[in-house]
Formats: sequence, C-alpha cells, structure tokens
Amino acid sequence: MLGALILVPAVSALVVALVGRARPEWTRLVAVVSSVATLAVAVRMLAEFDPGSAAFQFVEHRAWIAQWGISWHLGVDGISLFLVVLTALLFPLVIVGVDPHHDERRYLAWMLLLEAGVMGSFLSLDLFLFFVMFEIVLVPMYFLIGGWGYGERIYAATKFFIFTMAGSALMLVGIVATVVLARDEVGAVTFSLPELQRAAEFSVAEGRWLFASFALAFAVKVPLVPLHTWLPDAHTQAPTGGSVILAGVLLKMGTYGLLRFAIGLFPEAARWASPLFFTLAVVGIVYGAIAATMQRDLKRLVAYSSVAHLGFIVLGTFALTTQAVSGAVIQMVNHGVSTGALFLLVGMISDRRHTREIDALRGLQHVAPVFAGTFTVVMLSSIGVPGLNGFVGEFLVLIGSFGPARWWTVVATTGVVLAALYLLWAYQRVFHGEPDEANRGFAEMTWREGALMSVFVAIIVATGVYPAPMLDRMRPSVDALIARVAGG
Amino acid sequence: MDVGTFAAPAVQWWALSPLLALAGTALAILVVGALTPPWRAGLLPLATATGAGAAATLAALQWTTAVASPTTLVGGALAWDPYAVLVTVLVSGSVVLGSLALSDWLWRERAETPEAHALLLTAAIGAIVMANATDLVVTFLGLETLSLSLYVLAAMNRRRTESQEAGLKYFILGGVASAFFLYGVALTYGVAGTTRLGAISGELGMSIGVPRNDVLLLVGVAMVLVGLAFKASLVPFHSWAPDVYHGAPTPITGFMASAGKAAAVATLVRVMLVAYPSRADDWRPVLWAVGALTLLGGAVLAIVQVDVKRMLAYSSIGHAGFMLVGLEAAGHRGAFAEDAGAAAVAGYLAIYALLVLGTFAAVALVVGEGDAATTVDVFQGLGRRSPWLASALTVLLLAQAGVPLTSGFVAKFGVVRAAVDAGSYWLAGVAMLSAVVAAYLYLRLVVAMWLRDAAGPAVAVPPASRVVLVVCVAATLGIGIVPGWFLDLLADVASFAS
Amino acid sequence: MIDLAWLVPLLPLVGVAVLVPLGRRLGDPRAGWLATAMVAGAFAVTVAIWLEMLGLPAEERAHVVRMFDWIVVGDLRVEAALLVDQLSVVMALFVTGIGALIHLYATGYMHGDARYPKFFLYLNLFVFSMLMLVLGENLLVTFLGWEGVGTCSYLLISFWHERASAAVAGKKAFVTNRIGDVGVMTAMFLAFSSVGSLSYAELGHAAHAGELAGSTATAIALLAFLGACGKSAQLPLHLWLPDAMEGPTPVSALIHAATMVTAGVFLMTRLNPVLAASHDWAPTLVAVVGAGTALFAATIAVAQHDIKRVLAYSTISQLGYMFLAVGSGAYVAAIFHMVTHAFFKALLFLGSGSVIHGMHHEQDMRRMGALRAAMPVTAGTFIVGWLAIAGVPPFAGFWSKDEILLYVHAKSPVLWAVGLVTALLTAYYMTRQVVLVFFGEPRWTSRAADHGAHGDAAPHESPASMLAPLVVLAGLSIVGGAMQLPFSKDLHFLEHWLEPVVEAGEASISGTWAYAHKWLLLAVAVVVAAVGIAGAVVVYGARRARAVEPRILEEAWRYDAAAARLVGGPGAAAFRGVAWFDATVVDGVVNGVAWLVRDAGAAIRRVQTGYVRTYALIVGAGAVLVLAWFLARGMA
Amino acid sequence: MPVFGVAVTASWYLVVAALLFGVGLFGVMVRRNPLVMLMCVELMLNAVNLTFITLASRLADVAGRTTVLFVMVVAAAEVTVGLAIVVAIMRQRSSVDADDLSALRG
Amino acid sequence: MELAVFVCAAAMVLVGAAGVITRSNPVHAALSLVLTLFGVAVMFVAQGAYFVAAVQVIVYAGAIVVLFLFVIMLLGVDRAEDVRTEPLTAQRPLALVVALGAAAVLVAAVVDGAAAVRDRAGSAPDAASGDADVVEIARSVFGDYVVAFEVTSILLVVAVVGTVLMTRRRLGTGAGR
Repeated sequence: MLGALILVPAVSALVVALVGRARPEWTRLVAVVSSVATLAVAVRMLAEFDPGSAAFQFVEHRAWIAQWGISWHLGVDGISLFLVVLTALLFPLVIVGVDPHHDERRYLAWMLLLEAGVMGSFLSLDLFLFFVMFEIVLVPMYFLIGGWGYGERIYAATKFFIFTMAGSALMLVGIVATVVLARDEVGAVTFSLPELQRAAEFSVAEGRWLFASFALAFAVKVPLVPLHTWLPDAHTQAPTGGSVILAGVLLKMGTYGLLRFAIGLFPEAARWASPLFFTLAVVGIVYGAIAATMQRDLKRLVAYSSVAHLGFIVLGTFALTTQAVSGAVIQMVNHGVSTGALFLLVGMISDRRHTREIDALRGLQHVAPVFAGTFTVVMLSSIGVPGLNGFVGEFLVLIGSFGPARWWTVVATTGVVLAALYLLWAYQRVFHGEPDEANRGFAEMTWREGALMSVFVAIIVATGVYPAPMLDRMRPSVDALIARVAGG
Repeated sequence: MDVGTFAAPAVQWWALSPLLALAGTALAILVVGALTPPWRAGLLPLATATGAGAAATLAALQWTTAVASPTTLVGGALAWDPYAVLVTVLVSGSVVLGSLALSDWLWRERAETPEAHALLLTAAIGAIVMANATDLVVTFLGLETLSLSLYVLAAMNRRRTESQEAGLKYFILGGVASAFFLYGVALTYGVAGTTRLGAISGELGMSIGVPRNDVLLLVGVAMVLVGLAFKASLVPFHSWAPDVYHGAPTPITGFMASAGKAAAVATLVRVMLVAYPSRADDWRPVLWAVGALTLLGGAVLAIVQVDVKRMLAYSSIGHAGFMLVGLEAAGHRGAFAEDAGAAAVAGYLAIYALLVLGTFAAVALVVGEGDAATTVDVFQGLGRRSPWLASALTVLLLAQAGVPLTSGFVAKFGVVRAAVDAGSYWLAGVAMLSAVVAAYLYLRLVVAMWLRDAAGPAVAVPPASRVVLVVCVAATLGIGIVPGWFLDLLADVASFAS
Repeated sequence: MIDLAWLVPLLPLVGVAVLVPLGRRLGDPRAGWLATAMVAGAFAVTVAIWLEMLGLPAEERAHVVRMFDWIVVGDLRVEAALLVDQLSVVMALFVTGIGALIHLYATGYMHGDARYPKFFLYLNLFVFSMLMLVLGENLLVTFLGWEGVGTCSYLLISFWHERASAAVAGKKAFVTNRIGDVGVMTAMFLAFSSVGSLSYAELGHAAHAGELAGSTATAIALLAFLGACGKSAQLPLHLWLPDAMEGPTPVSALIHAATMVTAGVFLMTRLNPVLAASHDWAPTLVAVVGAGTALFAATIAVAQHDIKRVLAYSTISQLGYMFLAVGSGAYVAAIFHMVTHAFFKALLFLGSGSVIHGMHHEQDMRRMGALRAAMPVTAGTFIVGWLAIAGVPPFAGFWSKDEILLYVHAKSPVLWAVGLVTALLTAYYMTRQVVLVFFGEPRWTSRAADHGAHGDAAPHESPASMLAPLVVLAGLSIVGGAMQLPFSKDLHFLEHWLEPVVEAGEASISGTWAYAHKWLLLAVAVVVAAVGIAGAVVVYGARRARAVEPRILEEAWRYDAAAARLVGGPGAAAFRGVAWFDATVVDGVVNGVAWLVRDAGAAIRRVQTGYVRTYALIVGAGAVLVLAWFLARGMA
Repeated sequence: MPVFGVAVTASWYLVVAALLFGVGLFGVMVRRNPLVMLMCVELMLNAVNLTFITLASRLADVAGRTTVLFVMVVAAAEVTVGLAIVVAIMRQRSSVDADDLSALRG
Repeated sequence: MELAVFVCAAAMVLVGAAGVITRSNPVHAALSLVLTLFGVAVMFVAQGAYFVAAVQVIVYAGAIVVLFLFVIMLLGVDRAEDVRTEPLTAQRPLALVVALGAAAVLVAAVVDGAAAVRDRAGSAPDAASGDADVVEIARSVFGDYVVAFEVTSILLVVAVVGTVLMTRRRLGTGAGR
C-alpha cells in the first residue's frame, strides 16, 4: 500500500511527460486522477491505521541493493502518518486549484514526481532510500521554481538547489559512517533504520559527529536561522503551487528528519546539542517574525513567517517531552495547511493584480469581502488564535518546552506578539482602507477558489476544535520516541 | 654463444583475443581504406564499432574465468584478472560509442577518413595495454601508444587552429610527463632490479624494515605517480586538460575523458596497489592532498567557465578527484577497505565513461559545425527546440552532479562509502562539498536548456549519435535505479594478478 | 438544566454558523433579529440555570459540564468543559443579558450599514467567545475565549476599515492584547509545570493546599495579571482602548465597556486562590497598578472632547477601580462593581451612541449642547447613568464604589485616598460631559451648513429599538445596587452567592478601623461626589470658572505619543536593522561564499594562461612538491 | 680501476643523468620554439636512458638495456608525430612560437 | 682513464644540453643535441652497453636529429628565436627554481640512494663482451619483453597513421560522399 503512494505519482509523472505530448488534453486528467488516487490510498491507510501501536505499520520491505544492505523499506507510524496524509492532500488541491499558466504538461509531470519524492522521504525506513528521496526532491522543485516562477526565479532555484544540497552533502558521509560504525553491533551492513536503532551504539564523540552531519542537512531544510536565506528567495520566486508544496511539505522534511533520524539515531548527541537548537529555534522565531514585519512583498512576508513557525517546531522537537514533540508534529501539519493556504491566497492576489507588493494593494476587503474573510481565517490560524489549528501545535510546543527550556520558551512566547504584528499590519495595508483605482477591479473569489479554500478552512477549524484524533494516533509513537531518547 | 636455449614465452591467444580484435580491425581499416575507393557512409564506423564490440564481447566472455583464476599473460607482461577484463570491456565499449559519435562528427565536418577510426582503435589498444600491464615498461609503451594516438586525434581538425593548438600542447606536456614516468620506472628498476609489478612488490616486501634504499624507491614512486597523475589530469598536473578538451574535436574529447581517463586511473590503481602496496603509508597522504586539490580545483574552476567544453573538462578533473578518493581508501591497510576502494574506483570509471561519452556526444551535436559555438548560450532554449536531446543531456548532467537514482550517485556513493569505511571522513567530506560546487555548473547548463528561451533551429540527432545517447541514458538510469547487478560485478573486480 | 449549560455558548455559535453562509441573504434587519434572538436565548438558558442553582445548597451549586477531550497529550489533559459556578453564572448572566440588549440596540443603530449581517456575525461570535471565557473550566478554555474576544474586538474595531484610523486601531488593540497574552500563556505553562493541570479546580486546590510554592504562585498571578492588564487596559497596556472607540458604538458598549474589558478582573477573581498564595507584595502591586490606572485615566477624561473618548478613559479608570479591589482582596466588590459598571457604562455608551446617531456622527462635545430637548429619552437615561457613575446614592455605582473604597481603606489609606480623588474626578468629568452634551446652549447649529446637503440637520431622537435598551439599562443602573447593600449582612446577596468561589482570596475586614467607620467613609464618598458634580456645574454649567483642560491631559499625558515614537522610531529602526542584517549580512555571507568560490575560480583561472610553458611550469612545480615530499619521507 | 685515487661509481652517471633531466625540464619551460621544446623532451628521455643503462650495469641485468631500446623507438615515434603536428600547424601560420598558440586558456 | 672518459662524456652531455636550451637558432640547438647524444653514447660504452650505444648513435643521433633538421629546413624556420627576452613575467626565475628543485631532488635521491642499488656488476657473466650483450638483449626482447616489442609495432603504426592524418593535404578522404 505504501509503495503505491510513491509509485502512483512517479509512474503518472512519466505517463504525463511521455504520453502527454501526444494527447495534451489528457495530461491534466491523468494528473488529477493519479493524485486523487494517491489521496485515496492515503485515506485508506489513515482509516486502517492502528492508533494503539507505536510500531511502524504497513511495512513494506523488499531487497533493493542487497550488496550494500539497502532495501526498499517503507513504513508509517504516528509521527509520519499525518505528514503523509497532508502530502497526499496538498498535491491534488494544488494540481486542481492552481493554474501553471504555461507548459502545463511539464509542470504536472514535475509536480507528480515531487509528490513521489516527498512521499518517499516521509515513508522511508532505510537511510539510503531516505537520502535518495530527500535529494531527488530537489530536482522537480528546482524545475518548478526555475520554470514557472517569477522574477529572479533562476537565481532562487539555483540557490535553493545548491544550498540544500550543500547541507545534505555531509549527511551522506554521515549516513555511511553510521552504517559502517554500526556494522559490528548490528552484525551486517544495513541501512535499515529500525535495525540501526535497535542495535547500534556509538561512542559519545562518534554520535555527536554523526548527529552534526545529519542535523546540518535538516537545519538547512527546515530552515534554521542563519541557514534560512534560501527560503525567502525560493518562496517568493516560486510559482504558487511550488510555494504551497515548499512550505506545506518540503520544509517538514527537515523537521521530520531531525526527529526521525538525527534524534532517533543519536539521542545522546541530540540532548547534548539541544541548547544550541533551542537557541537557534528561538532566534528563528523572533528574528523571522521581525524580518517578516519589514517585508514589502507579501510572499516574502509569508516566507519569513515560515522561518518563525518552523522555529516553534524545532523548539518542540528538541524539548523532547511528550507535549512538545506532539506539538511539533501537529504543528508540522498545521503549518503546512495554514501557510499553504496563505500562499494560495497570495497567489490568487498575484494572479489578479500581477504584483505582490504590499504598497500596491489597498482596500481589497471592500471589493472582495469573501476573499478577505477567508484570508482572515487563515491569517488567524497562522497567528495562533485558539480554536484554530495553529494554536494547538504552538501551545503544545510551548507548554511542553517550558520544562526543559524555560527561558527559551518565554522568549519564544513573545513570538506570538510578533506574529500578530506582521500579519495584521500586512492585512491592514492590503485589505483595509478604500481601494484605489488599481484595486477597485479586484475580483471576488471564484467558486473554484472558494471550494479549494474551503478544504483548508475546514481543516483549520476542525483541527483547532478537535485535534484529539490526530493526537491519539501520534501518541504511541511519540511516547516510544521519548522513551528511547530518555533511555539512551 | 648458446642461442639454442631460448624458450619463447607461452602466448594465451584467447585471453589476448580482444587486443587482437582491436589491432586486426585497425589494420584492416587502414589497409582496406587505403587500397579501395571511398567507402559508403557509415561503413567505417560500423567496422570500427563491430571490431571494438567484438573485443568487448571477447573480453566479457572471459569474465568468469578471470574471476575464478586471475592470471598473467605472455610471461607475466599483462594481467588477465577481473580488473583487466573490466578495463578491456570499458575501453572497447568506449571505442564503440566513441566511433559512432565520431562518425557523425566526421560527416558533419566533411572529414571522413579511415585513419581517425584506426587511431581510436590503437588508442584503445594502448589504453588496455597500459592499464593491464604488469610490467612498468609495458605500461610505458601502452601509455605512449595511447598518448600518441590521442595527440593526433586531438589535433585532427585542421580547419580549426584550436584543435592543433590542443594537439601540440598535449604533445609537449605529455612528453614531459612521459619522461617523468619513465624516470620513476628507472629508479624503481634500480631498487627492485625488475620492472614486473609483482616482483617489485616482492622485492620491496623483503626489504621492509631495511630503509637504506627507500630514498631512491620513493622518489621513483613519486615520479611514476606524477606521470600517471598527469594522464589522469589530477591537480596540479591537470593544466593541459581544459585546453585539450576544449580544442579537440568534441567526440574525441568524450573519448579522452572516458577511455583515456579510465586507462590512466586504472593504471594508477594497479601500479599503486600491486607494485607499491608496502609504501602505501607514504603515497596515500599525497593522494589525499592531490585528491582534495583535484576535487576542489576541478569544481571551482569549472563554475567560472563560459565555454561548455572547458566546463566539462574541469568537471572531468573533479571526477578524477572522486576516483582518487576511492584509491586513497584502497591505500589503507585492511582487506575490506582495499577491495571496496578499488572496486569503487572501477565502478566510477565505468559509470563516468558512459556519462561523459554521452555528454560529449550530445554537446558535439549542439555546438554545430566546426565545434565553433561552444559557449553556454548556445544551449539556450534547447529544451524547446530539441526536447529529447535536451532531456538526454539533462539526465547525463544530473547524473554527473550526483543526483540520486542516476548512475552518478551510485558511483559517488561507492567511493564515499569506501572512504568512510577506511576512515577518510574528511576526504569524503571534501568530495561531497566539491560535488555541491560542481552541481552549480551542471545547473547552469540545465538552466540554459530549459529555463531560458532562445529561438533557434532544432538540433538534428543523426542515428549513430542517437544510439550513443540511448545507450548512455539507459545505462545511467539502469545503474541508477537498479544498481544491484552492477555492484555484483564490482564485488569481484578488485583482484589483481601479478 | 445545568447540564445543558453548553447551550449557552452554543446558541450564539449557531447564530454565527447561520450567519456565515446565510447572513447576506437574511440581510438587514433579519440578520440582526436572528443574532439578538440567539443571545436572548442564551440569556434565557442562563437565567434558567441560575434559578436552578438558587434552589441548590451553596456547596452543590458548582458544576462541571464536560463536552469532549480537547487537547490530551501525556499528562496534559485539557477538556473542553464548562465550569458552571456562582461566579461564571453571574458573568454569563450579565454578558448575555447586556449582550442581548446591545444586540437589540444595534439592530437599530446599524440599520442601513452595508455590512449589517457581518456586524451581527461578529457580535454573535464575540458573545460566544466571551461565554467560553467566563464559563471555561480551565485556563485553556478561558484562553480560547480570551483570544476569541480579542479577535472579535479586532474585527469590530476595524469594522469600518475604510477609515484608516479604524484599521490601525483594530490592529493596535490586537497586538497590545497579545503582549498581555504572553503573560497568560506563560502563566499557563508555569501552572502546568508546577501543578500538572490547567483546571481551575486543581489549580485552586493546589494553591489552597499550599502545594504551590509562594514564588511560583506569585509568578503565575502576576503573569496572569499582565494578561489582565492587556485585556482590561491597565497601565501600561491601556493605550489601545481609547483608540478602540473607532468601532461602532454598540461595540464600544458591549466589548469595550461592559464585558470584554472586564475579563481581566474575572481572570484575577478566578485565580484568587493563587493570588492568595502569592507573596504579599503581589496583590499590593495589583492594587497599585489599579489605583494608578484609575487616577491616571480619570485625569485624562477631564480634558477629552470626544464624547466616546471621555467614556473610554472613564472605563479605564473604572477598571482600575476593579483591580484596586482585586488587589485589596475585595473580589466580591470587584465583581459587584463590574456588574454595576456594566449596567451604567453600557448605558452611557449606548446613550452616547444615540447622541452620535442623532447628531449625524458628530462626536465632538464642543459641537453639542442642549440636546435634552431634541432627544429626551436619551438624555434622561444618560443622566441616570451619569448619576450612577458619579456615585450618587442610591444609584448602583454608588454602592459598588463604596464597597471597594471600604476594602481599600482597610488595606491602605493611601490607596483609598487615590480612589477618592479618582471618584472626585469621575464625578467632575461625567458632570462636565452631561452638561456639555445635554445642557447649555446648542453649539451644533454652526455645523448645519455642512449637513445642508443631507437635508435634515437637526438632532433627532433615536428609534425605539435603540431606546428600549437604554431604558432597561437605566432601570438596572438605578436598582443594581440592591445586589449588595451595606446595611446588613443579610443584604449582602452577592457576597453570599460568591462566597464559595472567592473564599480563598477574599479579605476579611471585620475588625478594621474602616469597617468600624464605614458610615463615615460612605459619607465622605457622598461628599466627594457632590463636590465633583458641583465643581463641574460651576465650570461648565454656570461658567463661573475657566475650564481646566491642560493640553497634556488632552493628549493623555502624551503616553500614547511617546509609545508611538518609541515604536515608530527606535523600534522601527531596530526592525529595519534586523531586516537589513538579514538581507545584507546573513544572505550576504551565503552569497559571499558563492562569490568567494567564484572569485577563487576566477583568480586561479588566470594561472591557466594558455601558454604551454606555463603549464609545464605548473606541472613541474607540482612534481617537485610531490618529489620533495617523498624525498623527505625517504630521508626521515 | 681507480685513477687518481678516484673511482667512477654509478652515482656519478646518475648525477649527470639527473642534471640532464633538470636541464631538459628547464628548456621545456623557457624555450618557445616547439621544435626546440621537443628536443628538450629528448634530453629528458636521454637522461632516463642514461639512468637505465647505469642501473642495468650496476645490477648486471639486461632488462634496463632492453628498455632503453624501447625508449628509443618511443622517442622516434614521438618525434615523428610531434613534427607532423608542427608541420600541420606551420601550414596555417608562419611562426613557430609556442606562445602564439594560446587561444585556449582560462 | 675511466675518469677522463667520464669527465669528457659528462662535459659533452651537459655542454650539449646547455646548447640545446640556449642556442637561439633551432639548427644550432639540434646540433647541440647531437653532442649530448654522443656524450650519452660514450657513457653507454663506458658502462659496457655497446649495442645500445650503437643504436643510440644510429637511431638517435642519426635518424631523429636528421628528422629534426629536415623539418626545420622544410619549414624554413631556422630563424633565430629571440631568447634574450621573455614575454612571460617571472617565467624564467620560476622555471629555474623548478628545474633546480627537480634536479636537486633527483641528485639527492641518486646520491643518497645509489649505494642501495645492489651491486652485482662483478657477479654477472662478462658484460664486456659485445656478443653477449646483443644476445642477452635479443633474449630479453623476444622473451620477457615480447609484449612490449609487439606494442612498439602498434606504436609505430600510430606514428605512421598519425603523420599521414596530420599532413595529408585534404582533411577527409571524402569517403561516402
């Protein structure tokens, strides 16, 4: 079943790329059908998921490169479950809801390939397979930004590619070193995460070096300040669909990787390094928010808000308490939904007005109240107003981090003030006031857009009001992780 | 004088059959080509490819025998072990693909001639002899055969002064490097009393702990190393490579980067591991430093180029650095590391040969008549003009950048794994960082092809080049996605007869 | 009935749920009626609950109505549950009651507004949030409401967002409130880490049982107080409330006078066991801040010209009074004053709204005067409100204010003096307002020309839907004091009712000098009120003395301007600095590395001269280095 | 057969060879005429030949001498090819300055 | 005697080499090369390598230098190269450093290491006999080095083919057109 989550989009990407040339009218249909099919598989997985188990479920294990102890090893647990579902959900929405404007066939093919890669990253239980997926994602994203982006798109795409690749370059060395150093304890050369977690023991120094090599890769992906500067450029120049996916799921590969691999494999080193990560996370929260406040480009602002939000996730991840980690995981999903939705809305603005300059926009609420209302809900979710999804994760992260990282948490909490500041200020400048001539013709939300956004709003409200189904399913896995880290 | 006691060494004809096939084809082409009226188009490359293909097949057929019983040929002058078989197949295969690419180039440049194909074949003979020789004198002769063929091939396009400039530069510097190599052979000979690799190792093995002859020997090792490093274009012995790659006819550049580089690196591996393993502690740090310099130098210099062929030349230098990472790993004592390192280098050679042949075949088509327009700009909009060609080139470039699910990643992973296994973390780290820098250069080409629009005619892809591209791309993806069979081959490759 | 308490917040929520999709179809005025009906329904349910509780013995009145597990992770267990006890039912009663009245008023006031349905949507959402706030079983549910009311406040203040000032004011309110929210959140974290629960019951129990260390309790209480300062506009976070008057007047009445701004007082009352377990200086700090705010805002109110701004500063001042009470342990008095204040301040705001409505959106009192003839009902009810706030017996405000002063005197005569001065000023500025608006000669004729285009220039009385709430509130302002009359212990209805909730924190004053002399204090208060009224009449009515309206008071001690300068000057500069740092330094380093690599390449590239002899030199040099290495190894 | 009390040992020849190699290397780096550069390469090869012969004599081994014969063949072939390239170049340009062939650089 | 021969030969070798790198006229350089080649041949003889010495004179001094002179004359490039000036800054000093460095390292190596070369000169069969020399070489060439010998044949083919390819008037044979 999990294999289908990767292979269906991958194969349809090929189909779209190859068949689409002959039958261009089919490309969109194929893309939509396959992404929806992937979603269906994900939903079925969600339905059959055993909420009581901490173990990996639906495990798929096939030999791939037996010579190197590498296998096609997939599985899902409470930590990855909702990230997989989120991925499966965002892609069809983006494919249906966002118009690439040109070269649709290639765009869709890259999108589907991207989906396969992201899925693979979240599902892999084999270090090598994970690295492959983690890296392969760069290619479609690179083309999406470079091919369908705005302005300085090639600079942004290149920066994204090189920066992220630079981060993960040393991770490959780290992965191999992990496997080699664990060879004797495990009894074989294997890249299997469960095997390594079960048996591998590293000396303190080894563990810390290896942790560093993993953590650097993920820190770039997250991104943690001061490794974040690829993000505003990539987000700003990416096409709307690319931004949504980038913010929605790609960044989560970093935080997920930290949790699953860096912490999961090297708990001692993670505890040792946690003050550094607390500091970087908190700096990210405040710094990202301040930088967001001063942006003139709406998309850039949202991009910097991601830096701040991801800071919360990292804080929670390294606090290593049940609440904080659960909060971090749920916040990964929430941020994907809220920021994804924000990017969609900004994309709609940009499609209508051909600018994202805050100064060029005025009084949109006057001419497009429904649009503004939707924006408000999403914005409030991003600010972290209780009752909406953003709050649940943020609150859990903070309350869980307060114990192990008291003063960092206090500073992080001030981030909520800043979040309100930059978003409301931007909202005020864009939506409030009398619309001027240029903005008077701003079109109200169409039915298609409304349907698209209503999915997001529904998730935002549902998660905020009743997060228990999600929390219940992640609990065993989070507890197991905490127990492992505490015991190690 | 008693001359009657001479016993000629036994000749293993079956094992030599690949070389004979190559030589026979070369001579046949020359003789028939000189005596008959002009051939029909395509027959020359077809004959060359057939001959080289036969050589490759003959070698491949002997794989299992070589694995089972690595041996030496003709009184111990040539090795016939898995490594040798691999190099033979690899070089002969490069000739097959190279001659196909070359035939399209020759047609376009209106320069068809049997000599060019014959020189490809002799170069292959030189490469194979050089890499498989178990006697340093034979190595030297193989090296010269390869080099002389390549000098001429590089200078072949007489309509273009750059081609001749490349040939002359290559020639003069190559002569100096040969002299260095030969001096090293002489000094080794002086200490060991023999030029047979195995015997050298034996002599030196006996003299371990007897440091008295170390200076002469070590300087000998150094000079052998310098000579081979030059051929493999390692920094700082690389300076000829960009100019020659740039100036030479594009398919020849591909051949030099594949067969030429493979032979040089394979020779380095064999000489270092078979003749001088006892001095590994002395030469390994040098390989470390040269490897790091090569990796970084290749990458850093590549990204500032505007000419695609130069760019790829520097990238080829960087790839040689990756190969050195594997060799450095093999230089660590410990059976596992040695096997992994040598095998990783072999894998890298094979994979890179396919990548670079395909890449230059594609580049040869794009740069147009006279190899004139070789700047990055020429590639703009290729994705729209010739999507298939651009797609193939993109796959090959991304593979060179080491993107997963391509053979390039398997190659890089192999050497990094060997290095880590041997404890060379830092060199592995430098290698990965240089790969990041180098990625920028491949991206520049990709950007030009796909993300920038420029009007222009579609680039025609003649059948021969099409075959080359299909084979290279298929191998790239095949090895990249399902590397198991390839690694199975490599598992047996690291055994050397002496 | 108590088990149906979830109906109370649900009804307004239903209103929201209906108005979101159908609001525009329902339109003006049916959307308003629907919203009003929902709140009125909630009121009815609350009354039923209250009546049922009345029938129960005091110790059985508190109920927890559990709905579902909201956030349950590890040992953190937060339920979506309502705590229906004496305190929350009082709060719910006046929230729904006054809420219903103001909804009704708004159906008239907002008539004709383009976004009429949306207004009621927000208003219903506000009532829902406010009810969650007061009914929450734990800090987090309260916080849900707390943030909800803040959000609605933001939405409603900037309701007429086309006015730049309204848009700015809304944002300012939200952000300032958020500063306080940091305090509430941190208080929650601290409470959870020390008690392991966010439930009021367990928190109170822990504090009561002494399981809460004094310093922890102090920290929790003061952090919560920081939140309260934000929500209830206390120093130094008060500056959003005067600007919040940019919202429609019903909003000012409901949110920024009667209900939301009192949430801080409610929270402190809820947490009275924690405050009681704190170090002694913690309540004193609360009292001092409250007294300071009360006096500070009262001085400003003296010099304001905008009819609503006077009331806004008055609200801040009265809220300060309530915190003064909280800090003095007079929780009952605080709640008492909160309720009576809700009556008369809502009345005053609605009255001022009626005036503004009748004056065609004129808000400057200098252009009013002698309106009692044009709008008699408004004038009459407004005067009732004035008397109530000025502390004239037997109006509601008198009793509650007196109760507070009594407790304050027991705590500290200095604070009592401050309270008294505030009372004097309150009487003074409220009289000034009444005189300026309803008496004297009309000063609005000068504006008639401006309104000529619209035709009807003369002030007019408001419609019945607006007047009815005025009348009801006026009635409540008159009789509200009956909840808690000082004459006899038996007449302390509110105190008896609330006793189980506040017993941990309520100060006992029996036996103090103040208690012994409470009639004297009462008399002093009456005299002070009379002096204040008389002074204002002398200055503004009889014009016997020049008005003292120093510019610094008119500009609110320039606190706002200073804050704006700080935020706009160094603050903005710092933000710009960070943005500059990010774009230049951080990104500069990244691009710098790229440039460095490229420059290195460009530099090394120059070695590749194209001369074959240079190449030979390079090769030779490399060879010499390698040779030298090996030679050295051999020699060694 | 020491004369003047000094025996000519192998080292002497080896030193001469080393110096010859150095001179040849220097010549390649400073001369601009490709033909002369080629001659300098020949000097280097001769240095190696001398080394081979000296060591062969010392070792009383024939391999070194045989090798020198092969080297001579290589030298001959190299010169042939080198001169052919020079001739080809000379057909297109008049000067034989290696420095003039510097279009490829960077 | 031996010393005298060595000194003379060494002088020929080094003076000739110096001539090659200093004479501005390529013809003179080629003639200097002959001097060196003769000097080397003398050294070969001094060490008993008569056959090789003969080949050295015939092939090297005879054939190769003549080829050089032939090409020089053919191309008419016997004009003097300006060796006084050096267009590349610092080329000469750096070259000197490099060349001296290389020579120094090599001299150091051979001086330090030559003693290590096993001296079997006395133990071998009479190396002074010219016949023995030739026979030994023949055995070696067709025995141990038969592969090398065969490779040289390929090498010579390359030289021929290469020369043909480089010097033919027309670029292609026009095959297939």
